[in-house]
Amino acid sequence: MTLDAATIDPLRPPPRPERRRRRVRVGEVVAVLFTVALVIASVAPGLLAPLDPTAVAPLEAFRPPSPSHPFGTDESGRDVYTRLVHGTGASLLIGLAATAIGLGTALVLALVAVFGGRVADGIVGRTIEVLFAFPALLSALLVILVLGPGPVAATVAVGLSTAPGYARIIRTSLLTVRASGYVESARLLGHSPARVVLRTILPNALAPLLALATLGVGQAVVWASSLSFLGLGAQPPAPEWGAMLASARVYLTTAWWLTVFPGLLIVATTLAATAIGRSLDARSRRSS
Amino acid sequence: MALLTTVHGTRARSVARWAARSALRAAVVLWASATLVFFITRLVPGDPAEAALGGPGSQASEEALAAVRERFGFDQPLIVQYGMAMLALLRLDLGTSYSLRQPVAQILGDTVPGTVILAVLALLLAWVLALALTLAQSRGSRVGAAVGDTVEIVASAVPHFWLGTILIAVFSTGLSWFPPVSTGTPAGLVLPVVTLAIPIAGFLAHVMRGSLDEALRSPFAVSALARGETETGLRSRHALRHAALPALGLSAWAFGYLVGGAVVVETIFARPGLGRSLLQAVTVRDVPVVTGVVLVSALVYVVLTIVTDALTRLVDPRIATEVR
Amino acid sequence: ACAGEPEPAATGPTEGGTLVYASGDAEPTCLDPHVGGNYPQALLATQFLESLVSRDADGAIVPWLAESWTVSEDALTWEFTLAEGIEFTDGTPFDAEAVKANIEHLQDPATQSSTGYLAVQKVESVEAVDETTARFTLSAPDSALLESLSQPWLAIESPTGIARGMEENCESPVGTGPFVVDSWAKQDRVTLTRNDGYASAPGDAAHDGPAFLDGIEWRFIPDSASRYAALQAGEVDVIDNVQPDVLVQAEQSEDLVELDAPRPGSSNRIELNSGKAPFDDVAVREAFIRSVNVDDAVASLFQGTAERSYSPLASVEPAAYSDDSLFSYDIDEANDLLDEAGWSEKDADGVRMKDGERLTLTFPVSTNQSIPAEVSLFEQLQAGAKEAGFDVQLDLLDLASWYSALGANEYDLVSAPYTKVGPDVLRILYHSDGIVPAPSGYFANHSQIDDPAVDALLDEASATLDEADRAALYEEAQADVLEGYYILPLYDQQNHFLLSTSVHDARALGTVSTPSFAAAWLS
Amino acid sequence: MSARDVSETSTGPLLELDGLTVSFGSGSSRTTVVRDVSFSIAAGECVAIVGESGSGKSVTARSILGLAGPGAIVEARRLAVDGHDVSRAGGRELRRLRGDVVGLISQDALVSLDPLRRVAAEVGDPLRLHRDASRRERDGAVIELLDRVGIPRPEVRARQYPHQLSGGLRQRALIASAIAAGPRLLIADEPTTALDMTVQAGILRLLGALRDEDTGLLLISHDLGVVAAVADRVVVMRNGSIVDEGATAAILAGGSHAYTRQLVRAVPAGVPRGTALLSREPLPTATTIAGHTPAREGRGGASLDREGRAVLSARGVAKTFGHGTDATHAVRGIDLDVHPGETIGVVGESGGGKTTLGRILLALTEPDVGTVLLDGEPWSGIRERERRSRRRLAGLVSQDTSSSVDPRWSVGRVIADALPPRLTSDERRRRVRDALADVALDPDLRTRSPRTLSGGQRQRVGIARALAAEPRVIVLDEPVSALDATVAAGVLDLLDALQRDRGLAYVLISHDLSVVRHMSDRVAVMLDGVVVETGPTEAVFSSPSHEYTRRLLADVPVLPPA
Ligand SMILES: Nc1ncnc2c1ncn2[C@@H]1O[C@H](COP(=O)(O)OP(=O)(O)OP(=O)(O)O)[C@@H](O)[C@H]1O
Ligand SMILES: Nc1ncnc2c1ncn2[C@@H]1O[C@H](COP(=O)(O)OP(=O)(O)OP(=O)(O)O)[C@@H](O)[C@H]1O
Ligand SMILES: [Mg+2]
Ligand SMILES: [Mg+2]
Repeated sequence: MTLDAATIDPLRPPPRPERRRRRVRVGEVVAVLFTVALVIASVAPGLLAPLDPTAVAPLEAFRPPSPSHPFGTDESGRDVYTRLVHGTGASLLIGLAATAIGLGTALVLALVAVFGGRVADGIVGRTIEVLFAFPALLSALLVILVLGPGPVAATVAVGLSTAPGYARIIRTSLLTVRASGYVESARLLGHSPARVVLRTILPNALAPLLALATLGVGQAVVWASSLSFLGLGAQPPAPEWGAMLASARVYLTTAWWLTVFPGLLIVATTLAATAIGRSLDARSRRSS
Repeated sequence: MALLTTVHGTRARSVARWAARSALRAAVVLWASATLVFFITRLVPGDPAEAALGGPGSQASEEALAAVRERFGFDQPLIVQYGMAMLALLRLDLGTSYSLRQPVAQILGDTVPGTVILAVLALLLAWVLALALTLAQSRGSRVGAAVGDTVEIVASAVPHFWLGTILIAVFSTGLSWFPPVSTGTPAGLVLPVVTLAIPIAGFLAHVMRGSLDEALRSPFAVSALARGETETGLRSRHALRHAALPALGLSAWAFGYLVGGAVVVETIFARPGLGRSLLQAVTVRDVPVVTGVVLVSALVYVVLTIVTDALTRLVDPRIATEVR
Repeated sequence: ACAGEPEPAATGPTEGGTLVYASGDAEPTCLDPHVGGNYPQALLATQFLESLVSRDADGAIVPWLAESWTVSEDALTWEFTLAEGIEFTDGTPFDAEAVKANIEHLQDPATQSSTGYLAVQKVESVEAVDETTARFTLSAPDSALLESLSQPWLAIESPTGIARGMEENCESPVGTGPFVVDSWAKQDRVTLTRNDGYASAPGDAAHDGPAFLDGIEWRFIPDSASRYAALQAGEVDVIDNVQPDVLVQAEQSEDLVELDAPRPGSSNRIELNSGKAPFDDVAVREAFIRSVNVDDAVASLFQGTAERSYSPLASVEPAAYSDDSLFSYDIDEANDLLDEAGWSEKDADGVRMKDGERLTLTFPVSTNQSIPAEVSLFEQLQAGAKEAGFDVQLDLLDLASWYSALGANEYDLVSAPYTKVGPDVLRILYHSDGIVPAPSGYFANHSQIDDPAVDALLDEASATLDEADRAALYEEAQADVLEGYYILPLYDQQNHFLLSTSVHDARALGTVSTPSFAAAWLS
Repeated sequence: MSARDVSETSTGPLLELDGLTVSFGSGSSRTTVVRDVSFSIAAGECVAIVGESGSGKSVTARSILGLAGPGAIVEARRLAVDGHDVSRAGGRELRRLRGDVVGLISQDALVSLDPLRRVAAEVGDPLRLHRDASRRERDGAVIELLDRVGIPRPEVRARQYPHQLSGGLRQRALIASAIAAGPRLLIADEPTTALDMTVQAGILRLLGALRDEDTGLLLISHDLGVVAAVADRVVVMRNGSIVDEGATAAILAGGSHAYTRQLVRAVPAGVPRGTALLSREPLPTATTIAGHTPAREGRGGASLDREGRAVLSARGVAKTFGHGTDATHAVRGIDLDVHPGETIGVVGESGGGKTTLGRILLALTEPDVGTVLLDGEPWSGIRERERRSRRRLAGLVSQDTSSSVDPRWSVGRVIADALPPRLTSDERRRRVRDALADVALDPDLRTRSPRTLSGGQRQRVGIARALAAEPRVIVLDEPVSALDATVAAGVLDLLDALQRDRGLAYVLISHDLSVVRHMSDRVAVMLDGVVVETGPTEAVFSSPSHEYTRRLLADVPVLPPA
């Protein structure tokens, strides 16, 4: 009796290959679209909002949302929508730069810890703890003490204060990857340590971080806005979400739209970043 | 592993070793923080002697400046100043505030309790809220998860200053339930604590829900259900502890975040506290106060790390009996 | 509710109760106004310290702790006759020795006085002729002496209290006022209790004798929204530093009364640094002033709560001189002026250029001194000036950085109001002596006006005791300052208080417009 | 035990299953994983389900408890336990059935106990939930239960946490928990995987005893030997459906379906060395490769070239982990020579040091004492830098197929990474294709990500990578224990063929004695870090000299001769 070849071929792929089309989630699509809009707003804000974000019209001040001013006008009669769009770049830059500073510092710390031997690991471990002991806003104030207030100080401060968290995660991730079977396989092939680190360890260890970083961007914007509230953040009249939110707070009872729209935008950005971060995370998880 | 035979001896020994290691770690972190702050504050632009006399707004004379330099040792080499600063710290001498003309220790003594009470209550409330949020979500429901996600992210993305204002508008001005500013009574604590707690609750819930989901999906959950365990029992007896572990690990960090948030909350609710002292000190470059506040917050962090570590060891037997 | 002085209540005053005052000003670091000397200290000191003289609502000097005074022919000797039978709240008698001790305290560098120190610079010595006669000997005539002495920063404290040393005296200065400092919980409140032996109300007071209130809780609530919420919730009875939008809103409220008490001294104005390019050119200064539409900005941001000023001095100063013709908004004129001044090219951003230099103006703003509406106003002016080709760089700075920026002459525009009783503030602000910074870098002549004519007018005014002559001289000096386009006046130094309607008979003193609760009562 | 709430009046079968269909997902992504499955189990009967991985065995079993999984859609004409209709039961009733009437031993035994709770709590839970037993009563019962499942020192174990127990102990604790409330039906899903033979034998005895006490038993196993030992009837599943069913003996004899025969045939037990498992054709004799003398003639490794130089040789290697009282002597003093073209099988108890020995041979672990030579040159005790150029001579194929390849790389890149350096890209591409062809994989797979491959395909990629480096010797650490029998057979055939083709030397580590017997020329039996017995495979298996080897062989469940 001959066997049905298809039935017994041990090389047949699994019954449900994981590569089946993933169901597209509405949330993810919205998040991606929103992000695209953010990118456009950062690169070419004029496309979405042709008006001048700093042009004042004192007699038009405090207009509630209307067709001509969808998000209303602020205390100087400036169009809130236009300012939000034009503020995207600066706000995201703060978020991205802070996250980059945090991640960069963290990466250096973690690499030294993991590949620098026991002593280095101990030192870095303590360094991370010390950085942890300087909570975000405190270290922000400390940086401001040295650099003086302003967006640069705020960005550096927020960035540095996120570093220890990232460093811990990267370190664990590096350790896991270093101990993994595929790194051992690479070593067994006689590859040089540098090649193994660059081609195998880093890409795998950093993948889950991407997801985290997207979350960090939104958080950084929020923190920077707290500094603006304390009078230590961005400089006028450049529109920046955090600064807009902070300065609008004064008019909360008389002009709700001034706070609501920047607030919504920050939250929406964080949500979109989280959604994208999640799905990247899920992808990198699925792959490991 | 050799665990099977030496469990009892290992446990006691590992507790002792843990305690010793924690103490050493705490000392190192404190010393390093002090050193870091010392050198950072030396980077502050401007003449420290002038700052000591109240900054450029004061009209300090040359003689006064010279006297101050002499007194604080600003004319000594940096390393000598560092040595002096560390010796002073060992004597628990934090120096005198430039702007308030008071010993820093006294200022901290006045303000730390308020902030610690605020932060501790906020942390507790955050835990309660996070646990409630976590437990409320129904298992495996995608809509539920999405709603949970949104609530948590929105909660963790609202700036304190904004939340505080909204809470005041609703619960003080609108409903007159709580006073809008601190009154020294428990009622006056409610809004500040809630303001501080909500963002961190969102964050903790986010972390907890992730690990709760993982716990509920894990094989031991299936075997618990297969024994006839109820959904509630599964959560309370099994999954919750797993969910709490990572959040517990984050609590020391969260406390730091709360102390930072206190800067804003104390300003809004007019509460005396560490945060406001710090903000004030930074605006006038009052280095001794800044140093003091940072050291206190480092100390609090260190203590809390040890506490959460100990709690983690209580909850997670895998760590307590770990052999290295 | 209506603005201005609260209406007198129909029923008579009732005794008792504690008034809660919420201050949005910075918390003083020392309650003794001799030390340093800023407005927050004055606010508090008004409640427990008293000066030799006061000023009434019309700007006339009235007796207070001094019942009368005479001045010698050469204007170098002043003799004050002091009120009798007054004691400081620590039991120390108020007498000429006390006055002498106070002036010496102000002049002692160790006190670190700045406001008071400047005000008594011309006082050479004080002599206690007898118990009730204090004789001041001056080095030069000082027509502003009485005005200076009326200020809370020169209030008379108990010499015994001063002798306790700075640390203790900062915590609880001792005076003769209607209230006594009981305790000071830092960052929270100062508790004041009634001085039951009070009997030294100023000449213009309606009520003499101890206060009706049992005491005052003086709270520090830095956040303006919370402060207003606290007032609405009835947690506090009085708030200061009220924001314009809140004022407008409060007008609708039946439960709130406004007390508008603009501060004396300078008006709120933007000073143009004439000490360096580009504002060393009067045409550029005029162009800047012409290019900004202050009226619209004030209207939109202050919503009718502030009136436009065209004077270097506050409207409460009788000597204030205005000239609105100089400040009309005229962008074409501004452009022409700049073209003529050689700033004719424009770069890609529309900023004017001259010899490769951009027409950039640095404008450091202290977030501690300017309320949000004012910062917004600066932003609007910034936008207006941009039309004319000015690139105004607003720098929001904390106080220390702001002082450093000024000290380093790194500014073209600055706004720094100065509160002082009387027109003599002009000398501090516009005399060329004020350009040279103190060792610490502090100086008051931010416009860096270095005009011998102005100097001469100010010096002469300072030596002229005749009110009319003095006023004429000051008027001329003001005209010079205005016509030189050194400053852009905005409005009076805003000083709005909101009071719950249960507070009666609170008033602002005619000196530095600090509120006094000596006659206030709660219903 | 105590009286049951569930009446014992029902006389029908304990489990009735008719037309069970289970699917997951909804809409277009809906997949049916169990299709129209029907069988029944009577009290005291043991039914086994066999079939390849993913065929729906576990889902079927869990459906009986209403625990098919989140999002599962379960349909059945009848699904009843002890007369209670599960498909219609409400939450409360279902919970009463779970643990009380039906006990479940889940497949992932190592992680099926809550790591944060004490063993006693986990084992005693059914008593708390169904018997209202007090704490004291439970503690007593737990110790009895632990004793019953053969856990030594039950008082100590009860107080410990799961991570303090070895895999075998954990497996037994899980069984104790499943039988705590005395269920009438016990479902055992792969209860003996990851256990060594001795422990496995104990568990099979226990299951047999339960069955004899009238408990119905549903056994799921991929190991036909285990099935033969306890099952009365066997159900063969494939792709979610039952393809064959019958008495154990009949099924093991080949059943009535081609797939059943395929399954039975894949078992290496009794298949002599040099015979392909799947086709049962003799493999060609080894050819001469690159100057290597063929190591053997004929089959069974009768004549080994012992004179030729060993490609790997270990002399007195020992390795201790930890120190003081915590020290583990993983390997203590082992001599071993591996000659070109031969396979050395390494068997022994779990934790006996097999993997450690393999790692020492690969110079991944440095021995504390002793030396290893590769091709006569020093291999241990030198710096990694000096080893690097010769690393490619010794390769590894490990059990964990998915974690040993970079998840971010394509199959092609994984293999190319192992090729000798400095090849032109054309040459490189050609060699990748060849390598895939050598292991009988479609060259089109090179663009795929390894994680989208089946287990068997992945293991072949692992082998292709090991070969691409052109090694002389490969250490195979449990190369097929993660694969189901048919797939494993394919991999074993391939390894055998490649050895013959290229004169490779293998060190084969496995706990599956039939695999070792089928593949090896010589075996080494390890116990506690020492080789207690070594010799030609057939000699050791037919006349073991060491007590431990004899015990090991006695515990192997044997299939009745086909
Ligand atoms: N919760 C679930 N959601 C979606 N698919 C599932 C779920 N549980 C199982 N499956 C799928 O159902 C199929 C059958 O799985 P099952 O676990 O029953 O296989 P099995 O025969 O037990 O295999 P193994 O021998 O590997 O244990 C598999 O394709 C699996 O991917
Ligand atoms: N890195 C290590 N650190 C500490 N102990 C180790 C380490 N590696 C192995 N051991 C210990 O050495 C002993 C031998 O382990 P090894 O993995 O070689 O056993 P094995 O024979 O392969 O077992 P199994 O059949 O379960 O795979 C075990 O007790 C193990 O716990
Ligand atoms: Mg299964
Ligand atoms: Mg092993």
